[in-house]
Amino acid sequence: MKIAQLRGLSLGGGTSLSLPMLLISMRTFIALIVVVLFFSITTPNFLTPSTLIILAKHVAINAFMAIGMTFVILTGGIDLSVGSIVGLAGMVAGGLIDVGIPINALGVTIYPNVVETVAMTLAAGMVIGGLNGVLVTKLNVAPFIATLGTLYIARGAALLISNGQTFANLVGTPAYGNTGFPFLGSGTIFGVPFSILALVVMTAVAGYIATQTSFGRQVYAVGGNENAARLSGVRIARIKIAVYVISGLCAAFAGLVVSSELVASNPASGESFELNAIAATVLGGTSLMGGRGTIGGTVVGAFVIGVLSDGLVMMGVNAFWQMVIKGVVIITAVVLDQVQRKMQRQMALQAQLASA
Amino acid sequence: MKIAQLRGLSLGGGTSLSLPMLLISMRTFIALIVVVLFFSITTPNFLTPSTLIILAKHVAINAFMAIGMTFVILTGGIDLSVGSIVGLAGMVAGGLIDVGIPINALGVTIYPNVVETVAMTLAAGMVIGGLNGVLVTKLNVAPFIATLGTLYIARGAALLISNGQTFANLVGTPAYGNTGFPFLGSGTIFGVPFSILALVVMTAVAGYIATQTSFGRQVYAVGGNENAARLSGVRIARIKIAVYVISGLCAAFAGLVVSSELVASNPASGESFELNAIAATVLGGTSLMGGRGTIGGTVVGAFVIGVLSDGLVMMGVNAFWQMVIKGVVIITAVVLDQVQRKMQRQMALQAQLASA
Amino acid sequence: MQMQDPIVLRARGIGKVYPGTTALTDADFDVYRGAVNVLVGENGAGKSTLMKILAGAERPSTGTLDLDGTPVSFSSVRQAAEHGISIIFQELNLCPNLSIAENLFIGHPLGLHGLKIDHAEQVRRAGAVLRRLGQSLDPKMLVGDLRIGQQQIVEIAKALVENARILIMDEPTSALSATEVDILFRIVAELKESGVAIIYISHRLEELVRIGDYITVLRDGRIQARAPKADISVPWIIHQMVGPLESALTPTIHHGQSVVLQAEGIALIGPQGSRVVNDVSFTLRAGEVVGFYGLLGAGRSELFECIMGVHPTAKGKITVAGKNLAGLALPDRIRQGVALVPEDRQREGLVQSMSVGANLSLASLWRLTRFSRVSKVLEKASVQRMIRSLWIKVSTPEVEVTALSGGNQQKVVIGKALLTLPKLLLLDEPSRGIDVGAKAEVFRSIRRLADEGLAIAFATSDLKEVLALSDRVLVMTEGRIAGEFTRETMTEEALVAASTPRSHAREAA
Amino acid sequence: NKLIVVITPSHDNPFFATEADAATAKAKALGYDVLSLAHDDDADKQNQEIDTAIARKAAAIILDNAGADVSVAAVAKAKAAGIPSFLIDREINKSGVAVTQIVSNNYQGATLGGQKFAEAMGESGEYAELTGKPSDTNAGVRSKGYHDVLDQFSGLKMVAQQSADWSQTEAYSKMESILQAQPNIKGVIAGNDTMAMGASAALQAAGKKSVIVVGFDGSNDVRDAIEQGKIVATSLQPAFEIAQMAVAEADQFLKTGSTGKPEKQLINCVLITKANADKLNNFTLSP
Ligand SMILES: Nc1ncnc2c1ncn2[C@@H]1O[C@H](COP(=O)(O)OP(=O)(O)OP(=O)(O)O)[C@@H](O)[C@H]1O
Ligand SMILES: Nc1ncnc2c1ncn2[C@@H]1O[C@H](COP(=O)(O)OP(=O)(O)OP(=O)(O)O)[C@@H](O)[C@H]1O
Ligand SMILES: [Mg+2]
Ligand SMILES: [Mg+2]
Repeated sequence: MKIAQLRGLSLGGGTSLSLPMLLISMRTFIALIVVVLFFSITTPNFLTPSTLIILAKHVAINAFMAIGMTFVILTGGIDLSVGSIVGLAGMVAGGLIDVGIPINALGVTIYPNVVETVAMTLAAGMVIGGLNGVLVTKLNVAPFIATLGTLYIARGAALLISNGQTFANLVGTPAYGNTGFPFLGSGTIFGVPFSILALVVMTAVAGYIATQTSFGRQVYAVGGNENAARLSGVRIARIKIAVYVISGLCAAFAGLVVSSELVASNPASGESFELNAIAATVLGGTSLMGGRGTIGGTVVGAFVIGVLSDGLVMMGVNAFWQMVIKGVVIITAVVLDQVQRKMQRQMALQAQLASA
Repeated sequence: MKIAQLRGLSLGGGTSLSLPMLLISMRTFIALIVVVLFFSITTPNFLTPSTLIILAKHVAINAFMAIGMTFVILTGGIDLSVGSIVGLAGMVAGGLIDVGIPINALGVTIYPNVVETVAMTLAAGMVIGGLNGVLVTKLNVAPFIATLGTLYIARGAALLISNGQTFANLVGTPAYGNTGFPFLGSGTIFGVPFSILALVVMTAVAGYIATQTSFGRQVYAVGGNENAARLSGVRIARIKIAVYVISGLCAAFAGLVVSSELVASNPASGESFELNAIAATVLGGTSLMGGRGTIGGTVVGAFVIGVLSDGLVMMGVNAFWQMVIKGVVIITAVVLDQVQRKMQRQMALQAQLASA
Repeated sequence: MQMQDPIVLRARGIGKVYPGTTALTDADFDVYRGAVNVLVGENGAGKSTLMKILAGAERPSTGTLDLDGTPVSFSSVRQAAEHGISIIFQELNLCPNLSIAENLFIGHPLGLHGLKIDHAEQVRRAGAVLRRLGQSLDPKMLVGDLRIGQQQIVEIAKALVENARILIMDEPTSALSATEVDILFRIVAELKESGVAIIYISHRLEELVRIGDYITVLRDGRIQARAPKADISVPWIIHQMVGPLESALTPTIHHGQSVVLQAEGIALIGPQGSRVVNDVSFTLRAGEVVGFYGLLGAGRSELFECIMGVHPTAKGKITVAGKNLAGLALPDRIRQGVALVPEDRQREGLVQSMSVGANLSLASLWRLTRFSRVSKVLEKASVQRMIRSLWIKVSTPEVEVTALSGGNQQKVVIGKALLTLPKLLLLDEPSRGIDVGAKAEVFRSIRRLADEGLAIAFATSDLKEVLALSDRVLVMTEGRIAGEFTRETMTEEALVAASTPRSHAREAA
Repeated sequence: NKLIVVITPSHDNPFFATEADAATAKAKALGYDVLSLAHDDDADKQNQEIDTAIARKAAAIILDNAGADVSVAAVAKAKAAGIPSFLIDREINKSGVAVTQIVSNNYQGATLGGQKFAEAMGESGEYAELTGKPSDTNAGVRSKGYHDVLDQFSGLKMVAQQSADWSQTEAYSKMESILQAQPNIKGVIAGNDTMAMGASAALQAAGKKSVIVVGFDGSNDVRDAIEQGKIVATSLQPAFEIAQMAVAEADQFLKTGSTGKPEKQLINCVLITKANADKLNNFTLSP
């Protein structure tokens, strides 16, 4: 069922069902299966439902960011600020729960309930994303630089919120009506962890947006040829601002889940998460040049990275080797992708030649 | 004298002397002067020769990497691995000095002298750079991903060399003839620190390469339009591999200077240095799209970042605010650049219109 | 009922300055309803600029637009489209990663408020408009997989689906075959019938007199002349554009000089597996100008690219001036005296971020380098010489190449090839988007170079051009050489007959 | 006024924030100007900050350094420039460069934590260890302290050892993965409190509330967790006290030319358990 779904979602690339595209996204999927098989054999307890659930939970956090990142990269941009937004979101949520909003004039403090807290936190992420978008479009700053700037700004802001302190024990106070925050990270619905359900829903929604809505197709158009898109009447600025807002939103959501799992929020959390999100997106077949890629592919990419790092931890591989292996796998996956694409093309040519 | 030199070097853009280009690179320079003036007034002891020398030494390390990065970015690539190469280079040099090269078969250990150590370390940096280049050209991996992979690989390798330990006290042993390593970081020639002289020399050489040689011209062409460059007989792969090798070389040199200053090498050193190098390059007016930029501009950009961070440290600004300010400055500098460029263009058009 | 104003759009006093250039000065332009309004002028005269202003892609520096009697100003193409103005740009503007259907509707996708695109309906309508243009393309094909001529058709289709009241066509036929041009003209006639105002730009003057109703001539950014078609003729247009013209070229015929190029059995498999170049053999002699005529997709570009060394997988033996090129990469072939002027100057010809001078010298840096330093003296001399000999309109060589008009940019690409001092010059559609004056200059240069002993091959889809310039014509069809004609045997009819593709079945039989 | 420069690792860890605040407060009380800087455990940045101290002509430097070996040259440079350094929390691998090195005895603290851990485990069972950033000296020292105690008990078996880079988030996800491979673990011993907090959160989420967790540092967060029974113990490094001692000795040194104390001063850690947790606040144990 999941395979079918991923296939369905990976048909974005601008065309409907085309065989090579299908094979390519299936290939990442095959790589995933190989990695899973490898760990199943080498590592005790790897292929158990509970391990896979934990794995999916770990993947989810990276996948949330990677899904947002996919939209940005599809337009040909990049978002380096997502890791910092994770940290900032945690601090916003933690602050709202532990400290509330003090209204000095009245001498009272307002404690928003969890739904409001979540909404405000997501809004904060969207504001940073919007800032990125405005910088990129209205002020014409290269995405790499604009989001590098907000990487520092958001991280600084996260640290300043609590002056570097951790907000601990985010369970809320029944008297203030703000309990329930840990649900995002450790709650379950019908036995399935909330964050996994959230991943499924987010994948489906994002996949729908990318392939079925006019916004989604315009995202691809902007990435494919911005000038052409503009001259075809696509409102470039609007589309670009939107993708950064989506990315900020997704990153803030990831930050909420991280804080909720830890039942605490640390301003340093999320450091260098952006690299994992970008890696997942690219492993999933999205081109950094923009215009090509799918949400389904990105989620598969996130799984490859997640399976790898969890599997290595479970095998007890030394941290230094883990780093080397991660680098090698990122490169190999992309190289294989290139090589197989080429081979496929050549095989097709051979076949055609033979039949001619 | 320095201004004149920077002007001379900043005329790269593929063309000789053109007024707008000159003004733009002068503008970054003016920004630099403003920042320096600000700190001179607010911070005691800022504008003293000794502080400025220290400042230049700090800038030099970032500038070494940024100069190599400029070549890469001019071709439209990016090199995320430079920070890891700094760490790796330090460990290679440290290992050669402290441990030597044990030849197990003979039961002896060879201790290269400092010049050989430096050469081997630079070679190691060039090998990583070459790996980047081959991945990008021969295996067709996007530069961001290829160098993200080598970021992990080189860092993992740096950690594995000593199993995470620091190589201490890199003064060498007179009996082994391998003393003298600290000179790179703290030696002086005619009273000028070696690393500052190295910066001047590297700037001049790199500027010459970029503007005067056929290699430099081809770098700009590849970045400007790779297809057209290929059809004009530019060997794209060769040029691209060369720029990554240069970048690896420059980063390894930065790593040597860092280790030499500390008289010790730590495998974690250089973490996230790549962001500073990229920021300096872009502040200096190099376009991330490739094809536009100058070495002189990059060095000025490195100075802006260096003056800012040193100045803020001297003023005692809180580390969290420093982060925010750094983000704001990076963005503001680029935004101002854009805005002023636009204004300039409009003014020129107005004038033209009036005269017509 | 009130009499309808025959003029739907009035542009008054339009001026446009770009840094360093004044593209338009005080131009007045009237667009008539239900008529083909032709705009003609030399390269760089300002035609495209005026059209971009009408279509909202550029803002005028001065002047006003008046649509149906109300003043309007557009800040985007989208706004202009909302007023019923659409445009086919001179340079292709398509998203290669999207399908034909998606490209046609990307600005205004069909479906429920953008929440659910009706892909099926888009494909259906795209198919319909493609059929109307005489194409059997699958609307689900990616635009990036199409040839440039097919892309131009998509570009036209895109403008047609918008149902505009004013349709601007900026050189829509530059990559189209004669049949395709005929179909386009039939559609233009239909649109005219239904009251659409058409603005038409082309350098093919026969086309203009064939379909134009009102002719406007632009010269150096100013309106030079205006007239209804009935009152004028081709010589009048040329006169208004460039002033009196020198006598046409009369090719001198060359025989029996030394062989420069010997090509045997060149073959190339295209990305889609077909034999794009299929066992092509021919020779070129010094001083000879050989035209390669054929329809779109006949494989001429790929043949030239094989000779240049662009495709490492190409088969066959190529000898230039007695030297076997086997195993030589493109840069080495340049040094052996092969030079190519590619078809698409934006994508393959120019480095947009560099100056005119740097572009000109780019392919000959190896000649201009002394001790790995580019000699400023040598470079400047070469560049100046080329600017003079090709009459490139530029104040100094330091100007960025993008600031030139299309035709002058094309001359830069040709100049770049000539600076490599080639023995063999391959020109792929050298006159694409070049005005009469520039064309004559380029052709004169080609003849002169041939007289100096170069062997020249040029590809073109323009019959007149191939007849005027060639000593010999090779006609290509479906990757093969389908016929060879000398000056004695080359006639329009013969060339057209040879270039018509035979069906695959008959070929196999 | 004379200037004292306080350099510590990043203040996003409450331990170092406390250290910096304590030193700053004490120095201000003694009439000094203070410049408080953070080096984020980056030796190069620390080196540049010491340059800054030299440029600002500081009277003294209070330093919690970025590495026992990589900091030697920087401290020596300060000394050469006539600025005395007073090291806190962590030592450097060279004597005679700093005036004093007042360090918490990481090894002793780790043995305390190890003993408490062994005791709580009932001297038998499987356990996991989360170590700090591998390139950091203290990560090794603490791990060694733990093992010198734990390896003596044949019943105790370490089934997983992973670095979580001192980070709460990483400790959480590594803990979750370790739990999958090793579902029988009875205890987790962590190289610092943030990792202990992360591990504890993962254990709580997995419903393994009886797993024994031991940390290191003595932060308020862990104090609260100890009081709630989620964490068993931590070793308090008296950061506040050490920082203030260093400033007092610096003051003494600047006024008299001598501190009257030996260079190396080891301050022992104190084990914090449920018994004394209520007396802990901001790395200070009230009597
Ligand atoms: N973006 C631009 N920047 C600077 N100058 C420009 C720009 N676009 C056009 N120009 C200049 O404006 C003038 C008119 O150019 P335009 O493209 O309108 O000519 P055209 O009549 O369409 O020529 P062609 O037949 O070659 O297409 C030229 O001199 C050209 O150099
Ligand atoms: N990028 C491409 N992808 C797939 N097929 C291509 C591509 N480019 C060319 N072809 C195929 O190669 C064949 C020859 O095309 P080509 O453009 O060389 O023809 P041509 O004779 O040069 O025509 P033109 O007049 O357009 O220059 C066509 O059948 C076309 O389908
Ligand atoms: Mg034009
Ligand atoms: Mg062609």
